[in-house]
Amino acid sequence: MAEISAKYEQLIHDLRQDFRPQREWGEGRGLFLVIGHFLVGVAAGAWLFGLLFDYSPGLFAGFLLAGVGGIAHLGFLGRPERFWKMARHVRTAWVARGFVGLTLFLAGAALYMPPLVFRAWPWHATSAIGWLGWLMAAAGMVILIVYMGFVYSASKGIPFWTSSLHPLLYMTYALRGGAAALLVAMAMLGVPTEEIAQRLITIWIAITAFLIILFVLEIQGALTGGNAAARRSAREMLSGRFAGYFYGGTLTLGLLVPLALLSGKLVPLSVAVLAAVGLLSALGDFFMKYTTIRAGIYTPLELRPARMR
Amino acid sequence: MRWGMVIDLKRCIGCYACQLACKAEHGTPPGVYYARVLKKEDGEYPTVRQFALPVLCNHCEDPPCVAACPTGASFKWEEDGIVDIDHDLCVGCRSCMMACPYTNRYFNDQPPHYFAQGMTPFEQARTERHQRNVVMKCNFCRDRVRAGKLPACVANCPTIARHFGDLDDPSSEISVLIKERGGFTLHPEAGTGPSVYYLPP
Amino acid sequence: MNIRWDAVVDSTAVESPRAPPVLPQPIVDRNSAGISVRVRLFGALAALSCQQSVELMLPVGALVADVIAILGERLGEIFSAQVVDASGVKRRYCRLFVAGYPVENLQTPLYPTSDLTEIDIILLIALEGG
Amino acid sequence: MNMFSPHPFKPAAQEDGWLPSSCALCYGTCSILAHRVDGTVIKIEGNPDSAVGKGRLCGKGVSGIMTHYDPNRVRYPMRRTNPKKGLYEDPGWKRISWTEALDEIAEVLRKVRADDPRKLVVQRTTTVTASRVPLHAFASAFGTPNFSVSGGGQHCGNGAHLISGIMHASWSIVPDFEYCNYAIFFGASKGHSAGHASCSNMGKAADARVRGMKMVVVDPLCNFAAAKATEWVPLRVGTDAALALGMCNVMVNELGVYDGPYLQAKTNAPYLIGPDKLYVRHPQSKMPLVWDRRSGSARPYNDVPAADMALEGEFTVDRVPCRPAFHCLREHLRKFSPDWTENTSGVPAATVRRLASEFATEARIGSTIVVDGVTLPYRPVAAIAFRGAQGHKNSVYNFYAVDLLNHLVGAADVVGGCLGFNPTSHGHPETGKVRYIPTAGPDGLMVVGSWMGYHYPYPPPEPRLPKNLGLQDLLVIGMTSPFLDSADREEMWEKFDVPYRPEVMINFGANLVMSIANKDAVAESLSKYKFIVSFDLFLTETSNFVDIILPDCSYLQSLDARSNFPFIFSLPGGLGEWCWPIRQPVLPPDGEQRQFAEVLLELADRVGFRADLNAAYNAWLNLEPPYRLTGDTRYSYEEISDRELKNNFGAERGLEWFKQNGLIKWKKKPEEVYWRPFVDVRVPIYWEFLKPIGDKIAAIAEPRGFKIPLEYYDPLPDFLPCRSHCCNKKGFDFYGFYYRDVVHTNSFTMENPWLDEAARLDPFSYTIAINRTEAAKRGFTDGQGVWVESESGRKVKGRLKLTECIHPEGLGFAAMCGHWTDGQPVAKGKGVFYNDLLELDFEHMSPVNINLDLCVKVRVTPAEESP
Repeated sequence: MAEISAKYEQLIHDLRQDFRPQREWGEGRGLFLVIGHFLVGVAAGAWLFGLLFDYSPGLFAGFLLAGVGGIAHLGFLGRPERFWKMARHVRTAWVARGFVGLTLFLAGAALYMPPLVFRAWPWHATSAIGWLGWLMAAAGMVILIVYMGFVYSASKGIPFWTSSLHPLLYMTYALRGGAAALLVAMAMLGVPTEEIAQRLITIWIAITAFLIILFVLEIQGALTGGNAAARRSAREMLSGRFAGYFYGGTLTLGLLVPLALLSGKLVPLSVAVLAAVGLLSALGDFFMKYTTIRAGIYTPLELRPARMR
Repeated sequence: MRWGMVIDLKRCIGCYACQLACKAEHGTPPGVYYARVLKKEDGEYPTVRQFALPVLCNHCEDPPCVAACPTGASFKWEEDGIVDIDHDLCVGCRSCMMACPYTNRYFNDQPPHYFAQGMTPFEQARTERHQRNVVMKCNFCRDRVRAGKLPACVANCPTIARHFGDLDDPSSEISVLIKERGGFTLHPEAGTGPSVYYLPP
Repeated sequence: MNIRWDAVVDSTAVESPRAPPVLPQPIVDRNSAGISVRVRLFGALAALSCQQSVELMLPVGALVADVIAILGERLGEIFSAQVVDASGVKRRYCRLFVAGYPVENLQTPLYPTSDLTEIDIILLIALEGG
Repeated sequence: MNMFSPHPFKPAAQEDGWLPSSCALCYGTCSILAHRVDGTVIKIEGNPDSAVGKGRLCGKGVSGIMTHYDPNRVRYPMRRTNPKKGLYEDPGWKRISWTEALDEIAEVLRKVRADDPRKLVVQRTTTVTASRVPLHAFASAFGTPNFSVSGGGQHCGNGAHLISGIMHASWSIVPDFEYCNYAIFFGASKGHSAGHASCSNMGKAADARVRGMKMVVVDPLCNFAAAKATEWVPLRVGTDAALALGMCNVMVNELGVYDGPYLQAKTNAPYLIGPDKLYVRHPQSKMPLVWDRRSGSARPYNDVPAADMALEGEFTVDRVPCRPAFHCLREHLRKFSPDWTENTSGVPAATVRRLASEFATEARIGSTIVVDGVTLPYRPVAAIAFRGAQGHKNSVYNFYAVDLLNHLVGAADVVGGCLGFNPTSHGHPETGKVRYIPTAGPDGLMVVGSWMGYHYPYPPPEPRLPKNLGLQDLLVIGMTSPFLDSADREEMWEKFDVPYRPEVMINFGANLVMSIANKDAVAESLSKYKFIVSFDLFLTETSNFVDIILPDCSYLQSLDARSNFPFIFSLPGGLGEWCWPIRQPVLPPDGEQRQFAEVLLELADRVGFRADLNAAYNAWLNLEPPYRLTGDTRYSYEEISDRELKNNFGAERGLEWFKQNGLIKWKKKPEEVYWRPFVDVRVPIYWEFLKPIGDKIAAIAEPRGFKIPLEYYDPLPDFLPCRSHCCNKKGFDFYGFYYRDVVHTNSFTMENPWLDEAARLDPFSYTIAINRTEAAKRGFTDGQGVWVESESGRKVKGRLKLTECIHPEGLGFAAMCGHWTDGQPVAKGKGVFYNDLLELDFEHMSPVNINLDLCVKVRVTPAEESP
């Protein structure tokens, strides 16, 4: 009750402002949405790399994370009991597509994975059912990697999110998250081969580099794009309410520390380092998404003075 | 047939009668405003102008909220162009709130009463019926309109600043007003084709 | 045309089809020796006289003013001061009714009637704001 | 639409009806339709049949449901258990029965009436117009002259209503929105916010705007009217007279523009004034003399055709040198040069000249127009003032000066000009009721045809050694008085040997602690009462001083047979319809609520003065046979209402008829709306009567050591500074002032959660408006918490709103907020209690109409933590 009335007070205050921040996604129960989005993204990435490296623990990680992510989503919905209705509008709604993607993915994974573990499973991974599962999961994975950014770029009310780079940004998160997930998995379950680990790290570095470029372009665009609300959002992120998360979480934990660790100068490369890099990178991504979402500010409602004269 | 509204900013004095008539008509819970009034100022002392900007759902030709809604809870009545919400379908994902360039959608997660003591008889009759944890917004008082009445905010406006009619009919009062008085919409760049027009102050 | 203000002063224009009745002519009782009235004092004035109503006998042709004068003698300056001003004009916040009809001008004549003529006098609150 | 349900209190199952009634969220009293479904009111809409609101309501009107259904309403009679009274003393309310309550009250009243009825003070809020007649009747019948409308009049009325009465025979003035082309508003929001006939005027003003009426708004704050104006003229708080007089000077002395024929025929402009500033009178008839240009001699004004009256010239009558009043005015105006005006008001000299010439030109002096087939004078300009302009020590001259603009060009109650609210009514075509027309009083000057009380603005009564606690029988120009509660009241009463003191108060709905000035002065006076009984909807800050609280019915549970009468008060002015709506109960009382009017009748029975009360009702309602109340018959309030309606509209149109039809209306005639040419009365452009009054007051007061500043009683208007203008204390560099908010009425509506919510969404309602640049200079930020401190050290706390829309020296506060009572949890702690900065003594009121000065020089300092 107290929290609810606090939210009401906040709303009244926000409605008086020219630049009204969105608070539904990311605040209070809205945090579940960020977590859900984050986990599902990582899950898809993990599945992808799991397949690429033919590394089944990666698949398991993906399955697990996606499951948890799905539940997190439910925790966010106002009417979770109606979740299945989200499949009704795939024709236009990215959220619906994401829901279908997640469903495909989980269902597919559920068909494909068990035989990999249990010898005595009714069907074999290479059986028709197995293949069907593989296909469904793969399709779901692709959708999950792709859809997320579009959910944001379709949010016309929040200029900060509507840049054309946004979808690409989220795909990159997914891949980076996937790579990170695999690093952790390998650290825990043992590295198949030195060479695989090396390749994974290189990939991680490559993705990270690409991500940095994308992000700089994104922020640059927001700051110079001429949309006051987007500019405001970027400032909130770089020097405003969320600067702490950004510099501390995203930049330091998510980028500098991992790079430092990988440089080998601080500590010799080890399994522990892999794990740390993976976890930190994921953590960084989480804060990145969290701040981006929280920094969302609605387009102000104003009359163009020109139109008034 | 496409219902539309024209708000004459020359007539409007920002008295909040629309916002409150709307609340009375629908018994919307705390924190939900189908209609609102913003106060703005333009210029610097002493050559400054204060003006009021009443806002509500724009019932767009091409509504981003409808496109973004995963369940189809947000939809547009083809016969009259009113953008509406089927609250039985809404899962409360709030994508529509992010999609609306006019920030005129509200998530109803407040208790259905204003007084700490609980619901008044009025609120039992009018507010309790609204579903909780779904998104709410203006639907041009569709029930009133179908019953041949004007939307509550239009019928009540003391300055007669709000006009309601058929945008598809070039001879309708609102079409004529828009043409003759240079009616404009908010955020045309969003390309959503609002059905709510404003006349310059 | 440059209209003359005094030219358009036209009091007949304000006569509405049915003006409200003023003091209606009562059935005059010709062979009556005098006019008997019962004056009832209310509110602040009631406190001045021991009994709320005073009965008077006046000569034919008496005016409302005569009634006030007699009461003035009986009840003293404090009565007159509240009912009429220095120039003998009825104070506005003093309301006076003869046979139920308001009388503003104290020079209004009284008529001999078959029975008592009721005169009500009350002081009203003078002030209001808002 | 089913307009009527036979048993309002026993709703049938599935009952669904619209009942015509009247709003009471402010004194505008618009006509409403209450939508009642199965015994619950689910919507309130305007009544389209009515001329009052025309089917549209303001935000307050549509929100009334929440005031009615507020769970914090008082439901039972309560008695205090804690004998100690104080601002923060908990009365320890204990529920009692009506019998207990009425027994005790009757006992107290019986005693005080036997002792000295004047010791009873009757007080009402101005918010509910329905309270006027029942409480006046009760007080008159009881025999006390001591009546108060709490803050009413003190803040809005003594200047505005007095001068509107003297010059326009009405309570207030508005532009003739239908025809006016150029209106200049001085500290008024008529047609753009709250106030008399506010809702109707909103529509009329909007039409005028679209039609192209130019509107100049002179106001330190640019909101409401100013926001819609074609030009906003910011000025130094409280200097309205300076600008108005500057404009008059330019018009008369620089442009030489004025309406001679109007001044000759409709004002005292031609009256000859002697060296003593008084009329030169005829030796025998004592009639004021004018100079007859035809015969070249001085003759009584009523013997000379207006056209022959001299407006200017030096004459000698019986060796007495004299000049027409207009000549005196013209000379007097010379000192208000545009440069002087600029220095005083801060309005640039060029602007003063431009405004004056625009006003003079737009007036189209001499033109006529045909309305509904009647040829009428046409003066499409109006100068309007209200609270903002007159709420100062210079109250009378501020308003008088503004209205002079109208009279100089003849734009008074003619087509397009400045109109009083319905000063003339010819009555209903069938019954001739309710009929009133201004008449010529002493010296041919206008006496109102209808008024709110019996203290007419003109002629003013003779000053006397005061017997009334409010001292208005000494300071006779004042209508309502602050002396019941002022800090110096005891001193005054002693000075004038007022032989008694207030002991008992009957209060209806007023929250006196917040509604006049600083709470401490009021608390001091309230704590002196031996016994206070109060009819209330809610417990208020004032309740802490009350002995017995009586639970009143809300407007949705009440009856009122005369919602919008007198017509001069809140029936829209200008063309349109006469409209007499009623208020009827659409919901039953809750708990033990009872309508105050019924309770007052029962009290009269218990105390034993029902006959007096019946007589008082007869007088207040002007009941005539056969509808007069007789003897001490115990009529119910319904019966009395029924008689009033039948008395006015015929036997067939009693209460039942009105309950079904809601109202009766008939068309206004141009001769009624634009009555000035048809009624042979004059108004004073030279207030000759003021001087003798001042002298007489001084003659009574000064021997008793009470100094009367006679410069305020001069016949011609002047700019006399407020106390705030004379404060040079370092750091005190803002003029605090308050204004009416569009969603709030007095201190009443903050408890309504919808209105409270709207006010919280508004950037100004609960904040303190300060000029952005001035704030920046002092390092203040938007939303910052600050202390605002008056010269005398009174402090209020609030949040700043930085805006370009306010004069650099101004500090704007909305409404009377800042409640602290637990009886109103929604209102509690919202907004700023501006009145707490106001001093309450003779020093801070107009010495003429005893209107409070509402502006204060203040210092603004940051508050540790934002409130």
